[in-house]
Amino acid sequence: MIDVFLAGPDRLLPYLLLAAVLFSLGVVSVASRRNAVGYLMGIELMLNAANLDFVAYGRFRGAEPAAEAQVAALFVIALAAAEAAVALALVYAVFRNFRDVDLDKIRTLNGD
Amino acid sequence: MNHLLISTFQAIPHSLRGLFPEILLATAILLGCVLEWGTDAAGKRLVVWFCAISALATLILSLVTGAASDPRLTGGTFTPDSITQFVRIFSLSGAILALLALNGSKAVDGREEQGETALLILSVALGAILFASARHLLALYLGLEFLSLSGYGLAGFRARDPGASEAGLKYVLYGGVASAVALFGISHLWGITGSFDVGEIGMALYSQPRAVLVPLLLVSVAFAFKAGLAPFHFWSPDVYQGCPTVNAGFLSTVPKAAAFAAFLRTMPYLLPAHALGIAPGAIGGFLVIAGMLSIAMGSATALVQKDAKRILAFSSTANAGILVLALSTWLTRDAVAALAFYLVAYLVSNLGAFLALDQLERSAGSTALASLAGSWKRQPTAVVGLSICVFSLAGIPPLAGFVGKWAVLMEVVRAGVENGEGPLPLAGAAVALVGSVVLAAAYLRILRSAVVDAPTTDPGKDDFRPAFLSGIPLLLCAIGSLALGLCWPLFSVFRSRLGG
Amino acid sequence: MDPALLSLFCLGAPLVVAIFGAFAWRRVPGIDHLSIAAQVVGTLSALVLAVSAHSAAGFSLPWLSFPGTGIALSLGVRLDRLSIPMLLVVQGLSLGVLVFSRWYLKGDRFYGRFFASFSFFVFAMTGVVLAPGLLQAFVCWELVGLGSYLLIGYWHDKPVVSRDPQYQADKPFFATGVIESKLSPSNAQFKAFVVNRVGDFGFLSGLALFAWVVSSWSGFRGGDPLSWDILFSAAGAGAFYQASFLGLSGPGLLTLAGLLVFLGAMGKSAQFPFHIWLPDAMQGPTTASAIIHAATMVAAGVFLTARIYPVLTPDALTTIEWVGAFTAFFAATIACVQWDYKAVLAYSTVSQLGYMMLGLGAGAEAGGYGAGVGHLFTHAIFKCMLFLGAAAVIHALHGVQDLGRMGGLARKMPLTAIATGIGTLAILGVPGFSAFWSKDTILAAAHAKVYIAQVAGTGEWAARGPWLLGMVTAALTAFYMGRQWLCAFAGKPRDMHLWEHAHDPDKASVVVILALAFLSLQAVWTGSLNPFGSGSWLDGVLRAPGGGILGTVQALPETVEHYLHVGTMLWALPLLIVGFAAAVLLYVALPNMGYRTADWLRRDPPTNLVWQFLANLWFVDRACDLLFAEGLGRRGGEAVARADLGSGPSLDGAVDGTAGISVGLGRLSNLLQSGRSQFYAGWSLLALFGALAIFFLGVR
Amino acid sequence: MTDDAILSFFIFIPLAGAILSWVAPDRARIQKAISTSSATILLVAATIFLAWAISAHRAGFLLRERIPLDSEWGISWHLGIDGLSAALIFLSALVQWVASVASAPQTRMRAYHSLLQLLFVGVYGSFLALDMVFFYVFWEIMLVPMFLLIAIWGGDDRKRAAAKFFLYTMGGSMALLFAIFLLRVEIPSQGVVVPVRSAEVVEQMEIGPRGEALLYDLPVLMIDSLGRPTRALASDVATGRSNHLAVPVGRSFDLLQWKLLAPFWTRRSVLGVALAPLCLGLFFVAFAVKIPSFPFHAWLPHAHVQAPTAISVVLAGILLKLGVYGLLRVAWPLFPTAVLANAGFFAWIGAISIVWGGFAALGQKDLKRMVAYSSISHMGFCVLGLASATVMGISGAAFQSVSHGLSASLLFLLVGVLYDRVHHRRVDGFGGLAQIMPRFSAYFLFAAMVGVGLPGLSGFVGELSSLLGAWANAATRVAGWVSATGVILSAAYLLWAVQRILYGPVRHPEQRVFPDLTLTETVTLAPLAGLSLLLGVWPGVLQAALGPVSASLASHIAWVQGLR
Repeated sequence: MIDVFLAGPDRLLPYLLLAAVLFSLGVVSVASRRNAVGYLMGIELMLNAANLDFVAYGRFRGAEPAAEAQVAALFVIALAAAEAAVALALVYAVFRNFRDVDLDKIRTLNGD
Repeated sequence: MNHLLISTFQAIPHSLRGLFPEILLATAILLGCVLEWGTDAAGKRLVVWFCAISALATLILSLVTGAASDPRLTGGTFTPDSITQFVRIFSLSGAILALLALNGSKAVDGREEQGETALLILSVALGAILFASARHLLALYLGLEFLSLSGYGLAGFRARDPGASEAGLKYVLYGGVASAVALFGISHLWGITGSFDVGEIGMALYSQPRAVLVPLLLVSVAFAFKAGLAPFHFWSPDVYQGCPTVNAGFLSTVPKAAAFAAFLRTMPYLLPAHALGIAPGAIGGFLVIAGMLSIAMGSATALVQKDAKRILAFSSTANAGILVLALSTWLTRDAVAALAFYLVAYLVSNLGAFLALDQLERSAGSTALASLAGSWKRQPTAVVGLSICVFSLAGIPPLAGFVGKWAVLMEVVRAGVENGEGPLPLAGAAVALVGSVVLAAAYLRILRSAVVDAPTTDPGKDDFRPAFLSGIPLLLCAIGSLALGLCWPLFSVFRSRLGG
Repeated sequence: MDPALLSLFCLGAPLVVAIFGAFAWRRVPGIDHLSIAAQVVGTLSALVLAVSAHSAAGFSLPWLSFPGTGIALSLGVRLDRLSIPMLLVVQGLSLGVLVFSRWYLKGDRFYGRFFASFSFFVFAMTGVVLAPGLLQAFVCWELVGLGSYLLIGYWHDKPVVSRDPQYQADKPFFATGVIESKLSPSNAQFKAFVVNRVGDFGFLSGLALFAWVVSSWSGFRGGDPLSWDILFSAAGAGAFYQASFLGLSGPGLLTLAGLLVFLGAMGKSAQFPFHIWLPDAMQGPTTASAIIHAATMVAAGVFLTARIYPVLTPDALTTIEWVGAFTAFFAATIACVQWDYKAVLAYSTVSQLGYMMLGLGAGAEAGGYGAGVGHLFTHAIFKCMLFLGAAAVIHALHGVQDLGRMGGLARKMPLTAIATGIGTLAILGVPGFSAFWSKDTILAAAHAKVYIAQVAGTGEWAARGPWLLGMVTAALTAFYMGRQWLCAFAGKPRDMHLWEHAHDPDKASVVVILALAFLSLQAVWTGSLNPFGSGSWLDGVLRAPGGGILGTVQALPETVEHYLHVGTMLWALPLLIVGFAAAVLLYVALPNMGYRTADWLRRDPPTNLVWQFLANLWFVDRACDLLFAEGLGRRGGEAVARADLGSGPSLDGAVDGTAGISVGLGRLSNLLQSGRSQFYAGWSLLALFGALAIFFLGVR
Repeated sequence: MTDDAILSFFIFIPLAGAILSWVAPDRARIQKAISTSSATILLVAATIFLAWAISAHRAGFLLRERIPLDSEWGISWHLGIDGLSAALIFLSALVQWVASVASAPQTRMRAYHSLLQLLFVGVYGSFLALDMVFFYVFWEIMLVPMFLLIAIWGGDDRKRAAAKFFLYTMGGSMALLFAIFLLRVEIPSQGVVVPVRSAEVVEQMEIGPRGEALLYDLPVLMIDSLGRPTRALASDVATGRSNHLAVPVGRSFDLLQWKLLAPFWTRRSVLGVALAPLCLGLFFVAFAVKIPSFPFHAWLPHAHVQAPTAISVVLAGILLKLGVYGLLRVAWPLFPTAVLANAGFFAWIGAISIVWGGFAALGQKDLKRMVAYSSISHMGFCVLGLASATVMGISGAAFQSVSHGLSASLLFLLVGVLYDRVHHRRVDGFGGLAQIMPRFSAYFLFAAMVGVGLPGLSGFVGELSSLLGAWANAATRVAGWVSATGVILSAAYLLWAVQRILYGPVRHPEQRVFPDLTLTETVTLAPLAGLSLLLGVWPGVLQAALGPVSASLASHIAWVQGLR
């Protein structure tokens, strides 16, 4: 059935692509940023990519699914906020101990 | 109004019975927060006791209410079936053990942190239950976040301890990525199938396996992260090493159990796909390979660690791998029971090992192998407990770990021979057996320093006296890992409760 | 009284003494009397048996049985015309030696232990003699080994002779070939045991081979497959045609089996190249040598060969004959250049044992069986006596064994001189003395084999070789034995100081020697005073046994027999005279004319190399030491030990290496644990996308 | 089958002893009293059982007890004792007694003695267990105490040695476990009806309430000419009216029922690989590590050299025997065809162990290590005998196990005696001890002669029987011949050591002050020596217990081979 959404004048595909790009950006920044906050931003990007998916899919599935999708999106936003709060708190704690948020410096725990 | 909310509202009165334990637990947590906020350092002890008692009460209550008849209460966001029941009992008893071990533990040298730790432990338990009991993907995600967030806290909120804070940060960063990936998968699943319900997704798996399998894989990342499966295990050694030992023990058992319970819930819905021969190699084989990878990486890496907690961390990865092998058998009746039994055995043995290490840490200063030398002279009883639990982990009869390993691996071999899965499961079993030898070598290094080596520092028994209660959970764990190994009939209980 | 039960006295009496002595030899003084008493009992019962028992008797008790197979290995007693005389010889000589030892070892630090181990030794040997089957033969065979081990190592606390000042002072001026740095009583006992074990490896294999063939034989009806009766009847009934091993079947397989057992006999009877243990064994007390090298241990090999005669194929016999002939010659050549009194006797023993094997190997038709067994008896007696005489001489000279320092002892110890002289004449084979009868029979048998070969027209030269060797050896024997007696007793004393204090042993010992000397007269054996008369009252004993693959042996016609005997005599006597004359010339005449014979021997270039070669024992001992003791034993052992657990490349190391693989993998995957969060995420996501790619490509 | 739990006492007495030692005060005398007395009780019981086995003189089980535990898996607490296990249990009890008398730990006596008794829980269990689960459980139980006993009370390099022992054995156990799984899941859920050897039924039959014949608690069926099964009555079997007997075997871990399945295993294959050779190989690896046979022996020298004397005695006296017992009880009965097909291979393994071990022993400088290698060499005869699968070979292997248990214990005790005096074990560090310690020297020479295989001592009987067996089987004949060189090698290395240590002049004058054997040492040595003399002079007494079992196994093997 998904093909239906891919056909026609107003199509789903671009939204999905956009979301995918967002997600990949998130992935790249997560895997490359040495700054803890930057890392967190990457996570946020990935979450928002998911949200975009939800909304876009909902938009193409009709009214009731759309509502469900928006509920889900709100859900996610809330959870993301909570997560960000905890994460930032921990970043702060780390900063207090290490005077730094550079992930390359915060590696007293490692395999060797 | 969308049907989700409607059905939920309709369902609530019926479902309340099934939800009583969770409600009680949640209330207890809230009350505990108030209490903790209100009292001074001395009163924090009360919070711990309050938490322990309420956990016990919840446990009893859940035993009374038992598994509800209708698994589709609350629109599937919450299914209080036998699996949920198992997770309730599992995580609550884990919580009780951890809470008992809390007073006098090195985790709370500053007394005022006791209360918060206790509350966080309770909320991790609650999160585990929610995570394991959902068959609705959003509820699942909610549970996952609940579990993770309190876990992050438990790992890292001891702000003054650099190790703990680093552990917390690593945990949250890694967990965030995992959950985000999972969510991305969920979004696509919903988009493709138009439903959050695992069952319907399972149905959709026939019609368009390829389109559904990929997001499923993304979702499974969350499980893998929680279960500490390779290659999503990198966080665990650092986190366990960094955070307080008791918390580490708790984090290494309860979330893992929750993750596998969630696996147990989802697997059957994918089962028909396997039965219809759609992509069987893809799912079953993938699981076996994942398991073998975890076993290989976990056991081999454990061999070269210098810190007891790190060894246990990698061993937990290897154990998770064995459990994944159990999943790959497509959950024959015995496989479910075996998996559950293995989890319980792992709870008592692993938590016990961590508790013992916590005791030793107090006189040894750290859990580095070097500093554990001569512990037998300082804390003989704790060392005996440690040995029992570690040998149980190594799968030496007649201890719990042995029965678990026996049950699981026999099901795996059976799958290889009977279910016509081909050579892969047999290879998996072989790898598991070899891995357990390698793992045993790693465990021996812990025992060698704790049981055999002569003390490097002061020969005499040092003046440390553990608080009266703090020894009890360790004792319980040791007894548990002995009893589970000796009482074979116990296994048939698992079989009858979780079978089918 | 039942002869079988009577024979148990011969076994039991010494055993009781041995067991008692093993615990009490330190504390109980009377152990020597006890053992002599036991020996008297043994000898008397043996005598009674010899006189009374005319038919084969015996019994056997199951010792180890294997249910379901019918195999029940058994021990017991077997009395027949071979074992009874041998029993008498063993018991009698043991008695004599014990009596002699009381004088010889008086006041020795281990006095009691000698009698205990001696009794054990006699018990073991008696067991071999009475064995009803191959199993008991092997069992007691090994016990004999233990007994000799204890006797040879009697002075176990002595150092190696290179560090023994006494030995260095007394040793002959001319080096003998022994490796002094390795010669000591304890080394000798070890060497004797291990060398014998090499032979026993063959014995054991042959035993197992026999057991397999017989028990898998269709005619096997249960019982002990190794008992003589079943074994011989099976072999006779062609059991060996039903089995095959290494492509051998029938006679070939039987030959293999026989030769395997003969390997054991070679070990005990010191046949080349197993002879190396015997000269070293001279480290034991001389009286011990008297029993080990005369009547018991070394005789056991010949006895066993005679025992299994019915299963020895012609090929096997030919091999045995050659081995014996060469051993006889080889040892005789060495004996010619020895200056140690006991060493000469040792090599003469080896040589005589070679004679016996040569005789046995000649085959039944040629009368070889009787010849070998007869010489076994006569030799036992006069060799025992010669050793006792040696003991007397050595005791008289305070331990000096160097012929070069003796001479003229006849005047100081006449009785010993007479007895030893009789023994020497006997071993020379002078008419009128026992060996003239037995040794000439051997040579005649060898000659007869040649004759038979000629008649059959096959392998004449193969048969002629041993006969020639035997003849030459006869001359050499005359030379070295004459030389020994002349150097010791005749001529002028070379060392006045020693000579002054020399004296005959005490009465009892002298009686023993003289009695044995008397028994070395030919008349005792043939029963007629005519030395050249054929036949003897022992003929009944010496007739070849029937049964086995022999069936019934038909001896050669009388005329042929007579012709062969006379022919042998006409060859042997001149050779004997030549040899003895050479001895007289070299060691009495020339020295009296002022020549130091041995110097002359050594200085003279042409003979020098020969002398070196012989004096170094043909370099056999050194070669064996180099190859086996040092090479295979020490080096080989160390090599394997290294290969197993060494610091270098070893089995253990290989195992550790495989274990190291997992450690290496651990190190490798531990590199991922760099502690950098972004790397952690990166690795995981990389793996994830890898899995995704596989899915896209893989799932259809 | 009897339900009274007499046999369980063999497991519970040492267990109780272990617990008692753990709670008792940490004083040497008390601890030794506890473990010695528990060993004494067991020794008495074991002697009674052995006497029973000897007098009974039959292949069947004297006593079995079975308590079903898990019907789904088919696990039951199933113990049984026959001639073989009786003999080995007697040996174990004797060695336990000797070990507890001989052991004198300097530290942590509580732990030491309770671990020692815990170890023997595993030993007796493995010798008695007739259920593969419990066989494996007891097999593994031995691991931990042994590891700790070596690692804590051992020599300088003890930790490495202990770890080596642990990992080697555990590796073997994993192979064992895998084979057990494979076999268990191969049994179809509806079970199979397999033919049985009527002789075995006669040997082992029990009579049910209604006079029907039961074999290992399974009903015996008579197959008539039309292939119709009917319940067989004991009388039918006894009269031998029907020789077409069969037994329905269901899913279980029961060892005896698995033995009945031997014809079934030969037919099966898993993923295209024939099941019997595969599992036989896995079993052999597991047991060869314990024996230890040639490629798997590298742990032994380390463990022996590092372990304290009493523990070396236990290790050589008992633990090595478990490997042979495992082959005899588990591997051989289950896969006769595979055994016969690979007889040559196994025989060569034995032969190589004998020669290799012998030469390695010849090259040792350390006395204890020399004895360790001699163990490898001597145990090779067990493998050789078993490989031949003949009555002689099998009973020889069993006999050799017992006799080596005695001789090795003797030698290790004697080495311990020396070590207590000088605290080193270098062969060249002694000389002329015969003048200083005559009684010690007598015992040492005696023990060496047992090892050399001197007739009249127990060592000879085992080697002779194994060799006779090897020669009786065409496949193992040449290997048997090669193995006979063992008699040369053993004489060489043992008597060489004897000569260097006991004889010659005293090399180290300071050793002149050595006391001769103490009372304790004599008490531990004398019974072992006496027993090996008795068994050498009168092997029939032990053969009465071992022979029937071996004969039954041999005919079982031949019968299954005949079915193909």
